[in-house]
Amino acid sequence: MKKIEAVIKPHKLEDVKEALAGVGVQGLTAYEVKGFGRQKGHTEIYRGAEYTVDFVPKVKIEVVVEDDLAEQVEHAIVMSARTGKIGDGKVFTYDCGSAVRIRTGERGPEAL
Amino acid sequence: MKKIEAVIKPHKLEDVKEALAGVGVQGLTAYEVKGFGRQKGHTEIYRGAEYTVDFVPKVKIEVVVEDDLAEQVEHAIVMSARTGKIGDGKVFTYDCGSAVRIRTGERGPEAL
Amino acid sequence: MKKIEAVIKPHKLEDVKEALAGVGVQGLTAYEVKGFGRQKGHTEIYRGAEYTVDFVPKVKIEVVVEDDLAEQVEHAIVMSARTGKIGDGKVFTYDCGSAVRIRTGERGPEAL
Amino acid sequence: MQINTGDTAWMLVSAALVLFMTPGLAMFYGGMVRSKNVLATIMQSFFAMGLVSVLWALVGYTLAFGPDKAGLIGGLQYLGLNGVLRTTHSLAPTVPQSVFVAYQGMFAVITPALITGAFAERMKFKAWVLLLAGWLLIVYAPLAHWVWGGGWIGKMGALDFAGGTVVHISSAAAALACVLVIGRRRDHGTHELQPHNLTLTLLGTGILWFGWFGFNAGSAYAANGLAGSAFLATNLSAAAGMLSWTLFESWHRGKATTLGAASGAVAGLVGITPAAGYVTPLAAIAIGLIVGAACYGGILLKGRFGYDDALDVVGVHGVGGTTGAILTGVFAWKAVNAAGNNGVLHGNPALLVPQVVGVVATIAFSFGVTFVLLKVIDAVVGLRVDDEAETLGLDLSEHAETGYILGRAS
Amino acid sequence: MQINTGDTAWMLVSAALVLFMTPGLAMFYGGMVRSKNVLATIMQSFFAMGLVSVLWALVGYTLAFGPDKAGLIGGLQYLGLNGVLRTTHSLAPTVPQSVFVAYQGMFAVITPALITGAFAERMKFKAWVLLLAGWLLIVYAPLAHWVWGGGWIGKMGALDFAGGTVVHISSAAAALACVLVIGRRRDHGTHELQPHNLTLTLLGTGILWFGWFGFNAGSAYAANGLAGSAFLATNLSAAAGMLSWTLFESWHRGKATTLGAASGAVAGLVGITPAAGYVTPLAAIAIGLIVGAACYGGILLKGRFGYDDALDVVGVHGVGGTTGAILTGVFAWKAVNAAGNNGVLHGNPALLVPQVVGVVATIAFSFGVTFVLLKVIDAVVGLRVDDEAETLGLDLSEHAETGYILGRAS
Amino acid sequence: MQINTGDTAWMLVSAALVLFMTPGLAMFYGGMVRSKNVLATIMQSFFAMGLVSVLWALVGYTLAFGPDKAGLIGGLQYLGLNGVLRTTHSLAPTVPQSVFVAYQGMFAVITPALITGAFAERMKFKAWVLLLAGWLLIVYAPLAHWVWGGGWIGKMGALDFAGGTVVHISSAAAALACVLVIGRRRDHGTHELQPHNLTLTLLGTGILWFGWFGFNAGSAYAANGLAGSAFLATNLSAAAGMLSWTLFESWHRGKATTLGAASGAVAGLVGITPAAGYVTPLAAIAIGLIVGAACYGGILLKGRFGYDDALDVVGVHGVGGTTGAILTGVFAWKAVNAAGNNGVLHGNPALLVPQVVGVVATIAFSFGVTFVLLKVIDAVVGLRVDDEAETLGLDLSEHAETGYILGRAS
Ligand SMILES: Nc1ncnc2c1ncn2[C@@H]1O[C@H](COP(=O)(O)OP(=O)(O)O)[C@@H](O)[C@H]1O
Ligand SMILES: Nc1ncnc2c1ncn2[C@@H]1O[C@H](COP(=O)(O)OP(=O)(O)O)[C@@H](O)[C@H]1O
Ligand SMILES: Nc1ncnc2c1ncn2[C@@H]1O[C@H](COP(=O)(O)OP(=O)(O)O)[C@@H](O)[C@H]1O
Repeated sequence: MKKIEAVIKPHKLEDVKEALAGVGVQGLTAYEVKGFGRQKGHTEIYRGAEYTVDFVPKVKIEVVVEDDLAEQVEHAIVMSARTGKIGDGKVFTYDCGSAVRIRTGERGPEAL
Repeated sequence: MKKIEAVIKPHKLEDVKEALAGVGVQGLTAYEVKGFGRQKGHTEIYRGAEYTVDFVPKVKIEVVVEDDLAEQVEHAIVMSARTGKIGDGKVFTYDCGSAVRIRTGERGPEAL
Repeated sequence: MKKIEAVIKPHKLEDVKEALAGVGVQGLTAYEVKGFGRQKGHTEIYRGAEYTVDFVPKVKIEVVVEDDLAEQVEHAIVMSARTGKIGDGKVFTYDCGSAVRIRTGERGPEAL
Repeated sequence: MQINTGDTAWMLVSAALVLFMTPGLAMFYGGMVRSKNVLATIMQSFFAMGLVSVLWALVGYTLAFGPDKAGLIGGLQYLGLNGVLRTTHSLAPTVPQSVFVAYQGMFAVITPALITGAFAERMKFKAWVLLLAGWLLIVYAPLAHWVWGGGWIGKMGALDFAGGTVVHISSAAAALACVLVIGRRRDHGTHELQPHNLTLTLLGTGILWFGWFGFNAGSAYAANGLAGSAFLATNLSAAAGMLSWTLFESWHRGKATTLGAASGAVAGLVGITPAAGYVTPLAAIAIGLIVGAACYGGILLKGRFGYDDALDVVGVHGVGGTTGAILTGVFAWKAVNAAGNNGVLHGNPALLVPQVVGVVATIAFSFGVTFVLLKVIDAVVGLRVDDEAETLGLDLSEHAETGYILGRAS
Repeated sequence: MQINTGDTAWMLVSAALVLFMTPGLAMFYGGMVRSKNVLATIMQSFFAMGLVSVLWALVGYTLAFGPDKAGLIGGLQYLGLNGVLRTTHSLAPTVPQSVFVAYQGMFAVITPALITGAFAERMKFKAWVLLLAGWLLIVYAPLAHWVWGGGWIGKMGALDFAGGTVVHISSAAAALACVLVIGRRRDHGTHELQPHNLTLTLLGTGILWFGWFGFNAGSAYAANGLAGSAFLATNLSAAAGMLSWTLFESWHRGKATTLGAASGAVAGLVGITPAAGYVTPLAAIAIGLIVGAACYGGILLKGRFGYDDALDVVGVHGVGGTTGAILTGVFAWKAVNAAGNNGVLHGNPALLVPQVVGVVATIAFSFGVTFVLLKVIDAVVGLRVDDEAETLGLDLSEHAETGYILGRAS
Repeated sequence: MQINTGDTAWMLVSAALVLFMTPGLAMFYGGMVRSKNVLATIMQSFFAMGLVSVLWALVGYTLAFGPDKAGLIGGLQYLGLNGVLRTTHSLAPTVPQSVFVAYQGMFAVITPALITGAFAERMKFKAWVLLLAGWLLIVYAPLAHWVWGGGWIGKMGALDFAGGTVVHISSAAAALACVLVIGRRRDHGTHELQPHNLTLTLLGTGILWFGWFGFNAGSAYAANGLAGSAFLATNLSAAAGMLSWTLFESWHRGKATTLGAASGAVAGLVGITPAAGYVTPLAAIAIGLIVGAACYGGILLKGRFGYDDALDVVGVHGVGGTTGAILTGVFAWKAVNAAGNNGVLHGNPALLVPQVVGVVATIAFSFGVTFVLLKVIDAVVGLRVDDEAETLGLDLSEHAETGYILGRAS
């Protein structure tokens, strides 16, 4: 199995979720993160002083899938998360050794 | 070493932590995530309108252990996190190439 | 490519970010987590009762880099996150199979 | 007449209470938007406390309450509050005019602030500042004059105890114009735009309810039985509004929500505003029940039209204010307030005429002028932030601030 | 007697202040539960503002303050608030009866709301609505009559200036019944049930303290020296309660907590409630110190019994109310209030008799009736949500809402 | 003179309003620190409500308002509030002295609480408790006596309507001493120390503005035209301060921030405090505009000096209080208040002399005594928490509590 992790713009989560459902993904996990990268952060102003905030809000999603599906998933994320502006984020792929569904104890692709 | 990641029901974190301590795990990392899966989300109501919320609150835990311990850890999580109802979550296992304890610089299983 | 994950003291995030920039890292992702480990938690008091809180606030950072850079990155994190007190955290390294930049579709080290 | 210390004490307090409603409204609205817009939303109300207070002193007050000119506008006698310190105003003959000025000024502050719920999460701050100033002087001050200051609506015999037309209907009509001109939020229809912090909204509701006693019972301009009856009516209508809304909601959706309870209470408060000093306690309960139901229906209609009145200014203040104004014509009773009139239920259906005329005139006037104002402002500075700013959130894009930083990494 | 505008102004404000206490209580309680129950907890208090206000007008007021029937209940003269608009009530002869009705109604709102702290995080909303209505009419209205409305406790000579028995002891006894009948939270003993937002609790404390001036000093029914002395006593006892609680806490646990400071202040406010108009400032400080310590002891005892009085209604309102009622019998002084009595310290130990009888009767009556009410409601609709709903949190399961959505993914 | 119920009603309310300002301040300050210090920050203000209230009753009041001794201090006649219940005080001849005591006590509570903004996020709670007690008795009570209680500054002819010197300048001078003695936060200069919850700060601003009507208009000690004019001036200066600050900010940084709007309003409120009862509405607007600009300049200067006055006590209360005191000498007009004086603009530049002397004396006295107090406390218990505690946050290290637990894992 493969684990695909993507860091995306928060506002794109809905779209990505739908795109993934479109390619047959049945489950995923998401959380809010802060990203540092080429997309520079922003300036905030408090009582006349400027504060530089380097981290921008991002959402990270994780989805574990069978090997065959990996490429499609990657592609679906890239397509649905793209705005074309800097900071759109990244998709990373890793090997996943095993998966278990807690409720049933099913293992491997069955568990996904 | 192996990294075991589990997505569980938030309410089960205490139990899982204790079960892991029971099999000799000395450290773990946890955070709140939102899960999308077979367990459907819920409906919220604001001013007469229904909102469908697909994501449900979950907790993710990560624990890196020596290879031998991996199976036991997986088992302990499955057992302690199970309620038998849909949405109990998953346990995934990955390879971990190296570990360092920041405080001492110890490496490998020593660092855990 | 390698993915380096580190669990650090929240207060050290600034320092670590700067140290990583120092070794040429251009992007990273960070989020708040709760850690359980040798550093014991603390006691809170509500209406005369003591509550034991086992989890302590930590920040986790993730950075994917080319293989050559991995060791340097690991070292930079260890050095910049160290206070010498218990609970300084860990650095874990994993293999990363692929990376894509969403904006451009670039793949591999180019995408980082 | 001589200054009465008890009346003055009550009016000082009432003025303070009405001022407090604006931060209350800011919290009420602020909790309902997404977290990335919370500060901008609060700011829209807060800024009214600044800008309107000053404009009111300089010119607004005299336009509204200066000597009547042809039933249309007040004369400039009180320009810059000239001469208010050692006199009284005929509407509140036992309190210093300074207190009357302050009290009325608080109404002028909160009325435009009510509009902001309609265009939440997308309007430029600069555009709002311009609209605020223009609307105060061109819409609010004349309307206040027409109804209370000796103008034609009051003279016609329309009853509006504490601002059903002047405050609620006028702001709702303006809100409708805003919704039409500014358009929907980018994410309207595609994202679930849930309230981000209902504790804030509920706190705001508590403050509004509390402050509304100053708003309505203060409109007696004295600490007397009339104030007492308006106070009681206000509380009962708020309560009945809450019951009514949550009941309908339970039937319709199977749950009574906290936002429903809050919305119903506010609806009840809006509905009783024109009637507070003219009706019995039981009539106040009836008004609350009817208005709660009407407003619940009103917000459901919004979905039909596809409008994006983000925080339901039209559904609550428009529907509630209009229903309340009509019901005033139904339930008003001279036995409660001899200075009022009898309504339909007390044998005088004719009262409905000025009530309806007042409502229609207010809607037409406020909608029309607001529409023109918006078009002008749009041409000059633009009404809406650009898409990127809207996605980023107005807190950062318009004010360079962040609402909540709850993490520990600092 | 003639309406006095100063007294009326003060009573209007006092009524508004007491109303404001209920949202304050909602925030106070809401901050102490887990985030998944914050709205449900707030809602339990807010809904009292709706339901009780209306029931009070329809029938509660006349049961409590209508013409006395055999020392047990008020007659139906004021059913539907018939005739209150142009009269006064003998307890507040210089203010319009409408104001007295409103003021007393606010007490009727907050008293049952106090109970909700006991069964937080597990009760069905529907069950609460039924309990609320039943409790108001069967427990609260008679009790208010017995103590203030001309009933037997008042006639017996028991002193209760602003509601030690009527408000605090009665709600605490009902809370105890709830705790016993409803049982512990699923997670009690297995999870650390920490307060989720103490800023809300502290804000609530501030609002409660502020509003309590209306509660206690308003109970003078006039803007006079008695109101002044009750005001001063209230502030001092709250202050001394805070000092006392945090001091004991520092000895016992090594830290002064903010929740301790808040709890001590509330304890002091509860303790001074029956005494406020009968004691000197120094006695008020003594009462605050004693009550703060007693309540700190009270909440420690809870652990011993294994009860799950979630937010310590018994420990704070029960222990504090009882201690305060007894201490009123100790510190009361005719030199402060000629209409009161002398207590133990001023040569009249006999005052303790009615004080104790009042306390015992209140506890027995409220506990007993509440117990029966709970059993009936349990049989009809069930008191508790099911386990799944309790784990999910009442905000979602009972109200289909979420308290906080602070993330940016929307 | 006889008790006047209207005046008494207003003063009861004013006392309650000023009490409410302290929780308001706690929220205002609490929102500006990092989330790990929110409770500790709130606690510093709350504890003043406890400790100061009691100390005020025991000895503070009589030192401030007891019979004058040589222009320096009050005599001990009112020790333990002996005899205040059935008398009046000459400064408020128509209200019960109990009310005057309570009202003045609320000023004594908030003044030291203002200081806490300077040393936020690093001071030991125990050290604060000692400073609080010492400062109240050694700095505040004498100062209140000098200015209002019959002491030398008042006799000299300095005008300070509601506490420009006594409250704002004195706390700011103490704040400066704290900043110098305690030093900068560990993270000052290395981390971005952003406010963690501006909704709390804005709510606090709303409460402060609301309460300030009691503060300033209550300082008329009656419900009369003077109260009205002070009320109006207060509102206008707050409003103008907001406009002025946000305008300068927009020029300087390109954005109007919500914290800027809040800060400007508070600056305007501070600035009008000494002047409120002596100036026209237009002068109040001028004062707000000037003070808003001056304070904006003041906080910019802080950066230059490298001081860590965390929440800008010096920049807002010091600069604002001083500017306001001087401007009182410019705009005061006998036509507004015959008991006042004429200022520069009304032909009497001489008024500037006592105004300036009052300011300088207050700064010197408060700064000096505070400095010594701090050194003593540092020697006895230490002023600062250790580095680890500072990093962990004061909520946990000093109070064993956590501000927010918003996750679902409980
Ligand atoms: N090397 C990396 N490792 C982990 N996360 C990264 C890395 N580089 C970037 N990111 C994440 O991707 C986000 C977007 O990257 P950025 O460089 O800003 O823009 P782009 O994706 O358009 O190149 C960052 O905010 C960060 O969260
Ligand atoms: N393929 C997946 N990849 C990553 N996380 C998943 C995946 N499938 C499910 N999850 C996570 O597991 C949680 C539980 O899954 P769900 O399908 O709802 O129930 P069950 O675990 O009983 O099969 C989800 O909420 C989600 O967080
Ligand atoms: N085996 C592990 N797997 C994952 N995370 C761990 C593991 N052990 C420790 N951690 C994380 O590292 C943090 C620090 O570990 P701890 O044992 O407290 O101190 P130290 O790093 O000094 O050994 C923990 O709070 C936890 O977040």
